[in-house]
Amino acid sequence: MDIINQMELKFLSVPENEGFARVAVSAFAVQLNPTLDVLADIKTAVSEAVTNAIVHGYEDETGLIVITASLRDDGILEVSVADTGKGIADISRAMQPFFTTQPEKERSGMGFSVMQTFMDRVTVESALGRGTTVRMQKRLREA
Amino acid sequence: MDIINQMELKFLSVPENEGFARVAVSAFAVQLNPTLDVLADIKTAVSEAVTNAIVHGYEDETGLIVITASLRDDGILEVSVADTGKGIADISRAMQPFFTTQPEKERSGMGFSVMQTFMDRVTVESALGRGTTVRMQKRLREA
Amino acid sequence: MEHERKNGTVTVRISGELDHCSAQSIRRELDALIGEPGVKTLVLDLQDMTFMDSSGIGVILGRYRTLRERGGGVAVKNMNPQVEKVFTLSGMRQVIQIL
Amino acid sequence: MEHERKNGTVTVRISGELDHCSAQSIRRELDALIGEPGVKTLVLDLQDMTFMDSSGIGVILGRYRTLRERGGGVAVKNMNPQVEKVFTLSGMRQVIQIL
Ligand SMILES: Nc1ncnc2c1ncn2[C@@H]1O[C@H](COP(=O)(O)OP(=O)(O)O)[C@@H](O)[C@H]1O
Ligand SMILES: Nc1ncnc2c1ncn2[C@@H]1O[C@H](COP(=O)(O)OP(=O)(O)O)[C@@H](O)[C@H]1O
Repeated sequence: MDIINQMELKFLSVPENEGFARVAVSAFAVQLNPTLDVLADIKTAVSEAVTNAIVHGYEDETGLIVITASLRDDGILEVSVADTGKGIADISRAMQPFFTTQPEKERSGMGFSVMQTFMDRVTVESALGRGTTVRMQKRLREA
Repeated sequence: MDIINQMELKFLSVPENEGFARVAVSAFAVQLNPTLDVLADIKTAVSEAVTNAIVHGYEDETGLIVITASLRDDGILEVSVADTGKGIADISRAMQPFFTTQPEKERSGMGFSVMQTFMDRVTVESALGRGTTVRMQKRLREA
Repeated sequence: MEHERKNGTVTVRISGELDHCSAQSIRRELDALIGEPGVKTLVLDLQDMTFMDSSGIGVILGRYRTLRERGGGVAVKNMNPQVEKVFTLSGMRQVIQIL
Repeated sequence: MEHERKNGTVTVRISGELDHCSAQSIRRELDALIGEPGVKTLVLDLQDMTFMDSSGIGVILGRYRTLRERGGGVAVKNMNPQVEKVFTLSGMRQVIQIL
């Protein structure tokens, strides 16, 4: 299994970059000719991960978000979204549907559930005070 | 004059990334609400600079291309496209309309002319064996 | 946002993308509309909404809670497949009517 | 690529984006079409071409050179404003007819 294309995208954690980030990842993924539904799934999952970095990772500060994406020759897209913000204390609790630490801001607690439903695989690595990295995979076409 | 948003994009110098790169920069610029014509100009100029890095900078090798983009609070977009490829011996000659070192590959020699016409400002920095950086500016809206 | 009022029902057409970035202004506009006296039901026409993530769920559920207290509710119509997927996943079908 | 032949003229509809990445396959298809005996004129219908940079200029001028030697030429039609801007800038109006 080889990587046929790769990119890294760094940007400020401002809400205006949510749209930018999901369009960029989708424009990268499109070269393997996925269906429009698959592209919409990827956009949605990336939007959730980037929003979480902005809203939870950096809260009211501005930090850097780093996205990496690779296309593998077996037709799989790998995407990671990383922040160096406040981190998650209890990852499995955070990933439960409807769990949110910001109900007062009308967060629904469904971000991780959307990522898990829309992508084939989601793993989260996080350390308090050091940040969070979400890694996701999605099959774009049969190998 | 302050920078209100910023991004950096690194990717492999493969032709499939020409479309990706211009869409990414355009998705970044769109947050200042430029006209569709202005966005088309930016896409075209970025496409020229990225193609040059692939075709001339790295020729038949694969290297890294780095794009940076900033939005300034006076309504100006700054974009740079950099490679660490073979560099340009004579920049002012390279920028002349119709000058190309690859006529056999049907390059038109109009890449720099397109960048200069479509953007408000273009500067080129290059060193033989070390690479080339093209910096461009475009006004997205009145300050 | 285009909107139309008929008796106690306001129908609002949301266009574009509903993410965390756009949520705040959309929330404000919706709250102004349902804040008018006598409004009990909010109908969201999502025909021209091209994208929605879970931030949209928060916005819809928030308006639902407000209107529920007045004995009203929220309904949606004309969702595209992507929006419907997020909607269904969040269990919103149990409280939000689809027209 | 959709195309149509009438006497010595082939009309080809190019859709999508014409950049350095797509240039090679478009060049190959065009050369196959103008390689047929008796073809003198190539008409490019750019109605569905959404993007073109200077790599497209190279492709068009290359076909022009081939056909020029046979006493023919190239014409284009239905350019969108972005494509027309690149076209005009390159001085192509002097050799390529716009229909
Ligand atoms: N990047 C992150 N940094 C810190 N905390 C996070 C991050 N992503 C998620 N979390 C935590 O996980 C919780 C659940 O996330 P999620 O399922 O996306 O729901 P929501 O964003 O609506 O709260 C968040 O409320 C937050 O406490
Ligand atoms: N990134 C680069 N690295 C090395 N050489 C370059 C680079 N960009 C441009 N050049 C040189 O400048 C010349 C003119 O470039 P340009 O005007 O874009 O026309 P074209 O790409 O059609 O040749 C090229 O033929 C090449 O010799």
